Amino acid sequence: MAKVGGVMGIWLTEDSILAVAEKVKNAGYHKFDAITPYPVHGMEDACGLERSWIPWVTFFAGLTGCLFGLWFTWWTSAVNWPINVGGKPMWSLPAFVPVIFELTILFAALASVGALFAACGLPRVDPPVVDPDLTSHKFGLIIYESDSKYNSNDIEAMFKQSGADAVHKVSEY
Amino acid sequence: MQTDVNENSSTPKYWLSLEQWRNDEGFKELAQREFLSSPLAEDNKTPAGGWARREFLQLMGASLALSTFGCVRRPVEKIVPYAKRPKEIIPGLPNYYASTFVDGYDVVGTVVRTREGRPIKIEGNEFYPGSGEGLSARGQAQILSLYDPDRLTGPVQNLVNAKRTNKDTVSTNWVKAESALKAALGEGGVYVLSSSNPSPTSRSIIEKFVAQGKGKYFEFDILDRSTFINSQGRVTGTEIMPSFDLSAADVIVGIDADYLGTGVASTAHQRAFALRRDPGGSMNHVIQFESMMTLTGTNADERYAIKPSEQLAIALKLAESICIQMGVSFPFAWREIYGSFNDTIKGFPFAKKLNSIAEKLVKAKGKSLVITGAEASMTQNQSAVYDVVNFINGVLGNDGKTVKYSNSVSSVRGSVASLNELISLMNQELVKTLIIHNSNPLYTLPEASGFRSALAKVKTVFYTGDRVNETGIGSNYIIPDHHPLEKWMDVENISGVLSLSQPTIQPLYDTKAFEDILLQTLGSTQTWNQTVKASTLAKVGGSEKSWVQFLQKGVYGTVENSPKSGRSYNGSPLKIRLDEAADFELVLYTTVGIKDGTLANVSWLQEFPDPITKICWDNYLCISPKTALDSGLNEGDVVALTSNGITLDVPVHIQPGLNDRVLALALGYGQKAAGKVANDIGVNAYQFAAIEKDQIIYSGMNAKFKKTGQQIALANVQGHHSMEGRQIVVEATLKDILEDPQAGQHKHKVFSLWSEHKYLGHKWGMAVDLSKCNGCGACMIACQAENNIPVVGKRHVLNGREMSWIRIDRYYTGTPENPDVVYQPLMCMHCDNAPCETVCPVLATVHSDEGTNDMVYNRCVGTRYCANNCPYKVRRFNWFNYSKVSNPLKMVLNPEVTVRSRGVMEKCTFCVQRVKAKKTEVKLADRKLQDQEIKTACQQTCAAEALVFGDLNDPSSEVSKMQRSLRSYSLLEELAVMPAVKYMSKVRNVSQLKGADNHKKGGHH
Amino acid sequence: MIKKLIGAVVVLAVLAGIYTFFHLLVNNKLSIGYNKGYQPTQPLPFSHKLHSGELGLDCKYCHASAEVSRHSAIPSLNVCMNCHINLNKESKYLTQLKEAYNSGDSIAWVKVHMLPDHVKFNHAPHIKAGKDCQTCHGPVEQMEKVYQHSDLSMGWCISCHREQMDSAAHSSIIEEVKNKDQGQDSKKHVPSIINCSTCHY
Amino acid sequence: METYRKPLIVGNKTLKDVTDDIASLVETPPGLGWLTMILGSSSVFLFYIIVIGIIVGTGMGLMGVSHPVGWGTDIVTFVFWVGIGHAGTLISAVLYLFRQKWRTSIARSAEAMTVFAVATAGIFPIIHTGRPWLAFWLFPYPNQRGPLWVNFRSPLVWDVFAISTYATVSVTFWYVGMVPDLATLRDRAKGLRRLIYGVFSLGWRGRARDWGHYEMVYLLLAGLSTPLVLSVHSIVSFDFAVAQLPGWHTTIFPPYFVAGAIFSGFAMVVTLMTLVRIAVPEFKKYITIDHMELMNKVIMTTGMIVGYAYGSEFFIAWYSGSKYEVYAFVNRAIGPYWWAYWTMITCNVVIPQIFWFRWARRSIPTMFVVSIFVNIGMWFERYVITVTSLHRDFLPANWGMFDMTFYDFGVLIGSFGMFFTLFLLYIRAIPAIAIAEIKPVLGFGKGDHNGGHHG
Repeated sequence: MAKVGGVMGIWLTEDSILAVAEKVKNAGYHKFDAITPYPVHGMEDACGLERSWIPWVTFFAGLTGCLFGLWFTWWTSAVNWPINVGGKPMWSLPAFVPVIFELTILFAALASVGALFAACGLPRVDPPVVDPDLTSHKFGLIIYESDSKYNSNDIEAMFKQSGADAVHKVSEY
Repeated sequence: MQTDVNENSSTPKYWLSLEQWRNDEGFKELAQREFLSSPLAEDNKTPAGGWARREFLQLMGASLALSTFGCVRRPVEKIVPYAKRPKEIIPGLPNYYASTFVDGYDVVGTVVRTREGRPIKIEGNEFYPGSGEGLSARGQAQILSLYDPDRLTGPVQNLVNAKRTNKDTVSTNWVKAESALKAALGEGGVYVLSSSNPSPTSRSIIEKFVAQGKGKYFEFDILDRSTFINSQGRVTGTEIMPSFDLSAADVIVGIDADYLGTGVASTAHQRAFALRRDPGGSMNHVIQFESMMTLTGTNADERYAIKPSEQLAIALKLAESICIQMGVSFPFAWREIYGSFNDTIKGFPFAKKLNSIAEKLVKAKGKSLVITGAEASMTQNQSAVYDVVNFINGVLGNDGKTVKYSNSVSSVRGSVASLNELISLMNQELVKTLIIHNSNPLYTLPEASGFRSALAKVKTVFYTGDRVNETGIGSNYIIPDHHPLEKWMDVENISGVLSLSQPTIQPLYDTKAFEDILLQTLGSTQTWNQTVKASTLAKVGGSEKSWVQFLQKGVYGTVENSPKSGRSYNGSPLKIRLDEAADFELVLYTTVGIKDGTLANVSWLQEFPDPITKICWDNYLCISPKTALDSGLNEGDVVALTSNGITLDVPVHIQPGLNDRVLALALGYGQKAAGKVANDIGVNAYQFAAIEKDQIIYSGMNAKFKKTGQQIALANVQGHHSMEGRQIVVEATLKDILEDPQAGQHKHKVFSLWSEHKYLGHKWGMAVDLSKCNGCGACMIACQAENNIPVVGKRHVLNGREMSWIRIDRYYTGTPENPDVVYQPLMCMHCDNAPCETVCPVLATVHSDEGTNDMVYNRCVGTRYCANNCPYKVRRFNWFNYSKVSNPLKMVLNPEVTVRSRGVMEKCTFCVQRVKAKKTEVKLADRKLQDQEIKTACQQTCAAEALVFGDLNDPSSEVSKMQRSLRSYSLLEELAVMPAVKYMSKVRNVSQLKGADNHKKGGHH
Repeated sequence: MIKKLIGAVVVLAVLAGIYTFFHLLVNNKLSIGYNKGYQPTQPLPFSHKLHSGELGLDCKYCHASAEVSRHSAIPSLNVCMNCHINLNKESKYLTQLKEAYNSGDSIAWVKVHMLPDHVKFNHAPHIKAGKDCQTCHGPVEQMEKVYQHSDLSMGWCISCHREQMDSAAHSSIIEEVKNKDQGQDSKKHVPSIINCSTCHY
Repeated sequence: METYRKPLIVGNKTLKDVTDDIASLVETPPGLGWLTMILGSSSVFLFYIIVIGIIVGTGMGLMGVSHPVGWGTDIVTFVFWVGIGHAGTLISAVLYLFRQKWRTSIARSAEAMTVFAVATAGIFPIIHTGRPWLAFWLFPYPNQRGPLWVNFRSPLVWDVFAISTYATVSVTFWYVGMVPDLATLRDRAKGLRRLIYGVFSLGWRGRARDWGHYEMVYLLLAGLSTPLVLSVHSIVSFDFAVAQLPGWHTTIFPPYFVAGAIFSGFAMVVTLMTLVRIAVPEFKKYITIDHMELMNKVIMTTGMIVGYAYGSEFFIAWYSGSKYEVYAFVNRAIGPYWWAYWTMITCNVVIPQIFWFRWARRSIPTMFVVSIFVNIGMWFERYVITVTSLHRDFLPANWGMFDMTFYDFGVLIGSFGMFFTLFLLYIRAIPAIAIAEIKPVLGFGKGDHNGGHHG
């Protein structure tokens, strides 16, 4: 992806970052993001983010796993080489349920994590560091230059007056 | 068709390379350490020369060595074809040779199966009168003695000392040994001592030899039967060992007889006996008075635990009341003695029964039989007991009907008298040279007999044994005879019936037929082989054709069947010795497996659990539960046993059904120089025996014991001895069975949740008739021989790790004082709904479309889940690399059966290799498979014909018929595993079952 | 966008690759870790091309026991001598052969077709079923020096046995058997050739 | 649980304090205590490896297992560790779904314990086979044998799928939860450490959208793990329940095993947490006595569930009227292995009852001792089920006994060496408490809005 820079403000409390996010959203900005050391409750609303789409991946992956398990157990023990085991029917479905179940879970779980990586652009080799404490106890908010209303000075001013601890010009984040 | 397998010598390095290949699969030395307890632990030292010359190894060896290691590693393999292939040998196909197994007095016609010139299995010869296809455990095990690693590989000279106790031998050559013998012959005073020699030709040669050497030929058996023959002489005038026809007897009373287990012609007896244990036909009634629990006793309908000193009283009492009932006069000469027993007889717990037993005998006169003669009967008054018993048979008119003197057992020839004569001759130093053949007197004869000291006076002693055993140590030259399977021999066991044993392999080692040596020394031009042929040819009809027929059939002549009129019986005075009652009487007995100890170095027999006690790898002092309680002894406690002034430390085994005053100890153990397997196992009970002028005393000696405080763990293969009221062996009385064939069974309604699989074509199954099975255990060894089942050694047996694919469970019912015994052969049941298959993760055990439960060793990863889930626990696991067998033992392996490696499960396969072989044969011949054409190893060897294998899809097959019988039931039916093996209930010819209460408890499940 | 496309293509390609690999492997088109093509040097350069191909000797003349036994068996030297006793072509190999024969200590040939010991293969029924030696051993009559033609893997055996089970002949037997109660009166018996115990016991 | 408002984390920690406290354990050089512990445990681990080497090289015969007792220490200990491996996922997943905030302080370590316990357990099914080098045959992979697949009817194959799935998923779950913390460490670290943590934190940035997806996936994983964790021990119990052996063939096994697993798992967590609290005093602020008390409550409850299962087993055995079943259970209580049975009852049912008393629930020494007893008891539970059922089954003739050999004890003790070695290494390498998870609940119970309304 092309590198997109912007202006980032740093705040020290959860409440202020929430407030700022609200403010920025209401100010009509769209291309902005908050950076927090931990999931801040209510941040999605504040930034106006829609619900994650990953559950769909999970669902269909799970479905695939289930169907694969069903087909595989059936094909191996009833089609490819049917063998009389303990006088049981070739396709002893009840006995295959555990395997099918486990495959369902496995597919679903791995797919979800895969989706997460895709969604968050992970793994990333050289993540830009604006302030190392952003993963500890500071909160940041960045407005990207790709935003239609982007104007670094206005933004800096806005951040300042909303009590930013610091404001950085960022070449990329 | 003599096996002229020709001599190709191969490159020994080929073998070494193979060994190396086998050795490099990891941690071998650890494995070695693990095996120290196991007879298989020896490293693969190859005996000098010998086996390496056998061409079949060149052919089969590679595949044997490859074992069950998958397609992973591929060493370069060599194939060495024959230079000149003997026409009768086709690589991959077995050849069969008729032979004869001589085991004391149990002589059985056999057929030896060979592969590429290598004997791998012995089976009964169906043409042999009496025993037929049946073969005892010992007969099956004989094959392994051929490959015994401890056999001498050539003649040796012993640097004897004055006492003749020197162990150092130097190997010599035949020239030296024979020249020594020649010199001795010239010198005169040449005597020969051997056990009963059943070969007329051999006897004549020996006689000729000793005549030349101005000596004498003595025959003597340590398990002596001469006193019985003498008694026959006293009572009837003819000194013979009659043969008994059990199939003709409706009532059999045994007084310390073991005609099924270890007695004369026991294999034949088992067959005849089983014929009369079929509730369908007329079932015999069997009564047994015995002081040690024997195989016979456990199969009796009524069994009374007595002590040896009571035999005579019982015999006389029976004789007396029979005489009264038959209106015959009771011999006057006996009255006084009889009177002296009055109180004893009144004292019997079964005193009242004796009259009714006599009644039963009289009712069945002419079709009854009173029998005795086991070691337990050899008290100081044995001849008196024998006289009375013979007299009773006479009075009952059994003579010529159930007691046959027309076809007497002519192979019983040895006598105590001759032994004593020899000893006295030696003491007078008249014996310059003694040749000891086919016996081990220095081990068997107690010191008190004075044989050793007498032997010290003999100048040169030759010994024909195949190892440096006790006698070997005591002799100057050991000139090893061929193994019976390497040697020509004509055998006349039953007079008028001639059988032959022919070489099945070129002699493995530098041995020589004893008779050949004699002939050579005598300067005869004929070889032993020619002599045998010449002398036998005449008897079998003279022509070359008849000779070939004889070789093919293995038997010539028939058993006299027309009943002879009885001989005249007279009650000659009894010579008896009465001393005051001892508080314990010692009984020395022989076991089915070890018997006199001749095959003691065969590991199969050492690990063969005794049918009654189920203990292997030891002999032990049997004491009654009450005695144990009184003297505070537990199983395995070691006591110091004293009798005849000798004291030995033995562990005790608590034996239900033993008289409280009896101590019993097995003979044949405690050998010091028999070989790696047998050495120092148990104690030598022969030391307690007493050799008298004309009798050996094994029974009734005054004995006492003292607790030593030590403990010896006895390797018992059975965990528990009561059926806990479960329906395992269904028992019923004859009366009940005749009313309701299902008597004693509790049927369960079993159904399946899914549709069963269809079995087109064959569906193999088996039926086991528990009424016929007498528990002798021949099937176990047959299976071991057929299926390459390893021996694991005492330590592992103690851990429950014995490998037997078929085992015989023995349960006691009723009270410990006087229990009934039931036997149940248990092999894989090949269940249609096999629990083992369902749980195997890798499909290593699955069902074939012929209904068998296949076990694929090479697929098995060894989770042991199948064994856990098998309700019958018939699966065995290779805890270590048991299959790593040392040479030459390796040569006994059956190439048709995979040798299992470490870590895989194994079990009974219904001898699938035999099934496959027959099916191929049928296919190649474009014909249809007949019922009973395929026999499993266990079925084939079973003299009682209790096991029957066959096709369940064939309604006319024997097995289908048996399984349809209402008497048959499936074991643990309620589990709905649908076994392909079914049992037929055990029927006793009694009015009331001892274990009856158990079975009531065994009600509904 | 392009990246995504390439990514997708790569993924698909990989998946397809895996599938084909497994397909070939499972259907025995592909053999890994078997001795296929093994061509050891023999103590004497016996030429099947000459004897079988050019001179047209029948395989079973030397490998006689193949028809009756499990082993096709390397011929014993006296079989060679049947001809070579008279055929005295000058050759050091022939002299070696004769020495071996006269001394009686035979020749240690190197085994080419090796089955592990837990596989109980039996030549006789296969010959009886009308299989040519070439079906498994390949064009031996053209081999100067014999090599292993088939991979002799379990899958290889099974695939052929499966064909038999699916063959018309087999189903006709089944029919006959079904009609004639459990096949007891039927001349033929149902071949059970796809069991574990067919080869492993 | 949150009927009373008590702070989950005491000592008014600021966000920075939290980071520093937790990170310090990873960033400061190890103390003497840790060194001695790792030395001890790793030498036991080494011994373990040697013992396994000898067994695999020589044969299963070295161990006590025999005929009829085909399964012994290996399987017993396997089930034991798998059981322990359940508490972690349970705490992190199930309690997460139930919005139990108090889980945050212990979740990370509990999950770590799960992962290591499962790893330890995973060894046993392999080494208990006769030919471990062929154990891979249990996986249905395409092959040239026909192809020959596996028997999907066999509980052992179910095990293979269950255990491997469980291991994979719980590792993933654990790791995903770890990523933000690794990022934190990355940003605090310099040089090589920075590189390493950089790699493992996958370049996490913590943008709002990231957190959105992140929390969603975490929820999904929790949702998936919950049925998974229940299925796994049910399937392990099938190893026994599916067999027809009296004493194994029981429908009660799945719930009974799961309860047992939670029971033993929580006990092990208590053991470890008490140790961690001792080792790192600062953690007392995060893993408070309240946390411990809550866990003790769970232990007592599950302990009673297990006790109930023991009781109902006997009832059903009697009620079934099957003499084999009846015998199997009577034999457990008064047969040759009575001592094992009564050890189990004492440790699992009797001793935990002490937690009825508040002081006991809140006394560190008491709970430590009790948790140890519970672990012993749960090992014996599996011993009783496996050995006493096998040693006397249908046919009395092949009844037998099972005696542990040196090698049995070797693998048993050795497995603990492995487990503790891994756990100690984890303590020093990864934040033992989930930093990013604990921060939101910092103010919890202080009347502040965070989490307040999740009650």
